[in-house]
Amino acid sequence: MERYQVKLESFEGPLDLLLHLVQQAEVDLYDIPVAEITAQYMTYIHAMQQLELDVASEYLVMASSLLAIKSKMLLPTPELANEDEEWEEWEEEDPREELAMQLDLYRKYKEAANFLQEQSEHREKRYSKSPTDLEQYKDYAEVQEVDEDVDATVTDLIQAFQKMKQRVRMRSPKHTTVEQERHSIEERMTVITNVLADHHAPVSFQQAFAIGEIDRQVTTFIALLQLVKDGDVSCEQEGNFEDIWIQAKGMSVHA
Amino acid sequence: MHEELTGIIETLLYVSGDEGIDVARIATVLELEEDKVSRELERLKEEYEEKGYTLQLMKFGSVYTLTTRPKYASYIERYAKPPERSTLSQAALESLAIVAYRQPVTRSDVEEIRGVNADRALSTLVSKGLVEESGRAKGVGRAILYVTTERFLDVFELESLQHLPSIEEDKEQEVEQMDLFLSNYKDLQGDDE
Amino acid sequence: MHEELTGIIETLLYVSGDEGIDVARIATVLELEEDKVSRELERLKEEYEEKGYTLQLMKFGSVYTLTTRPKYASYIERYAKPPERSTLSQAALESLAIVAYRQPVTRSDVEEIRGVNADRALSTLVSKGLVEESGRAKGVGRAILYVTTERFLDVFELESLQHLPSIEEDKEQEVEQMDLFLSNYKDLQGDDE
Repeated sequence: MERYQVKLESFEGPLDLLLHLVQQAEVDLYDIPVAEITAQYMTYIHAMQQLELDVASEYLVMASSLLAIKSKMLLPTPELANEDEEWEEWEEEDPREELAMQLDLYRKYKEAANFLQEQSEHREKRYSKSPTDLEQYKDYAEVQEVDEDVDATVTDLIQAFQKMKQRVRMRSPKHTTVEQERHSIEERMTVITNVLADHHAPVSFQQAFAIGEIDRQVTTFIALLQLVKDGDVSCEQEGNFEDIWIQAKGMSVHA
Repeated sequence: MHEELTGIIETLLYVSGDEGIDVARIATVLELEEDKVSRELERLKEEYEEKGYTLQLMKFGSVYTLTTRPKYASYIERYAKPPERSTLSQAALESLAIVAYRQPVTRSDVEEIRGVNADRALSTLVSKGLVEESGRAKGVGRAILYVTTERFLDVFELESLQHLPSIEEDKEQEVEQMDLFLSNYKDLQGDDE
Repeated sequence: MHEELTGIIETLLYVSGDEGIDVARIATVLELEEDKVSRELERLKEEYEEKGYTLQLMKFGSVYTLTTRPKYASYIERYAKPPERSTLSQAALESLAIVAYRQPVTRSDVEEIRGVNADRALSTLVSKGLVEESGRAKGVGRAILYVTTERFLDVFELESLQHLPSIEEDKEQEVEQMDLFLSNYKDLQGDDE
C-alpha cells in the first residue's frame, strides 16, 4: 500500500485530490488509468476515515462515480475493432470522458486562481495616497440638504471599507501617545503664560489653545491644570463642555 | 487647452489618490466629451511609461489611479506602516476565478466546477468587496447571480475583464454561457418593463 | 544613487500626500545625512518650479508636501461638488462603513480606524441623514456616539443591520480545520514509522 501514499497536502475537494493523483501519475487527463487512480483515491478516503474525520459527502460521491467508471471499463466492449475508422463508428462514449472534462475544466480555473494570486502580490507593491479631503472645497450649504437621494450600494460600502484597510498609514493610530512627548508640559505652560501676559482680558481656551494636533491639545490642557494647581492662573467655565476662560493671576513668569 | 487639460487631469489624479478618477465623472466636471478625456488619460499613461516618471498611471476598469512603482515598495514600508494583508484562501481564489471568467454565475455553477460547496467562499468574496450579487437567474429557484466588482480589477491589477488571460474553454461551453447570459439579459429587460 | 534618491523621495512625497514628509524621518529611514535629504528636496522643489510641473513642492517647517497649484483650484472645486445623483465620497463611505459595522462609535473611534480626521465626513453623513447622534460615551470627555439611521437601511436596501454582509475576517476558522486534519495526519504517519 505504500506506493499509494498520498502526499501530505491540503485538498480543496474531490476534484482537487483527483487532479493531484492524475498529475502525480503523469498520465493524460483524457486517458486516466481508472483502476490505479481509484485505488489511490480510496486509500486517501480510508486514511481520512481512520482519522475519524468527517469525510465530506462530495468525496464519497466521487468515490462512487470512480467505482462506477471502473466497472464500466471492465465490461467487454463488443466488436472492439483494431482499426481506427471502425472504432469511431462503433465508439460509445468513453466512460471516463465526462470526468476528464470536469477535471480539465477544474484545472483551468485552478491555474486562473494562481494567476490571480500572482497579480495580487504584484499589486500589493503599489501604493497610492489617501484621497484629499475635498469637503473643504464644498459649499457647506449644499451639503446640508438632507432630501437629496443617495446613490450608493452595500457593495460600495464594503469596497470603500476594504480599500481603506489596505492603505498605508503615515501615522499609526497609536502613534499619538509617542508624539505626545514632543510637546512637553513645561513648554506648554510657558506658552500659556506668555499668551496670557499679552492679554489683559480672559483668554478663551478654545480659541487660543484648542488648535493643532489632538496630543498637543491634551498636553496644553494638562499644562493649564498644572498652572491652576500652582495658582498661576484662574479659570472659569459656565457649564460642562462650555468654553474655558483663562486669566493670569498676578505675576506669573515661567521663563 | 491641451496643456491645460493635462494639468487639470494630473491635479485631479493627485487629489483623488487611491480613489482614482472616473472618465465619465471627469468629462461631466470639465464639460468635455468622454472620448477626449479617455484619450488624454491614455496619452498621459503612455507618457509616464515612456519618460519613466517616478509614479505610474494605472487603469482599473473605468478608473485611473496614480500609483507608486513596485520597486519602491520597500522604502514606503520602511517609512510608513503598511497595511495588514489578508490573503484569500485557495477556495476563495478558485471560486473568484470562476466568477471572473464566467460571470454572471450562480452558486451552483461554481460548485459544479469545483465539486465542493461554495457557500462560504462566495460570502468571503462578497465581504471582501470582490464579488457582488447582480440580480437573479431565470427559471426555477431564481438563484442569485454573482459578478465581480470594480474593486476586483483594482486588487488584481487588471485593466478590464478582457485582460484576464484566456483559458480556452470548450466552444460548447462558451455557447452555453452566452445562452445563459442572453436569457438572463432578456429576463432583466423583462423585469424592467 | 542620485536618480534613485529622487525616485524614492518623490514616491514618499506622493504616498504621504497632504501629510507631507519630514526631512529627519526620511533621513532616518534611508540612513542618510539630513543635509543630503534637505538638499535633494530643495533641488526637487526648484525643478518643479523651473519645469512648471503640474504639482508643486512646498515646504512647511521641516515638512515638505506636494500640493496642487492655485490655478487649478476651481477645477478641484467643481470636482468636489456632488454630482446630480449624489454619490458618497470615499471618505464618507469609509466612515459610514465603520459606523455601520461598529456602532455605536465615537468620532475618535472612526478616526482611529481610518487614520485620518473624520470630522467632515461624519457631519456630511449626519446631514445626509445616514448617521445620527445617539447619546454620549461613558467616561472622560463623554464623546458623542454615532449610529446609523433608518434612512441608512432604506438607502442601502437592507431589512435590518443584521442583513449587512459580514466583513470580519473568517479565514482563521478555515485554516484551523485544515491544520487539525494535517496535524492528525502527521501524527498517524509518525505512529506508523
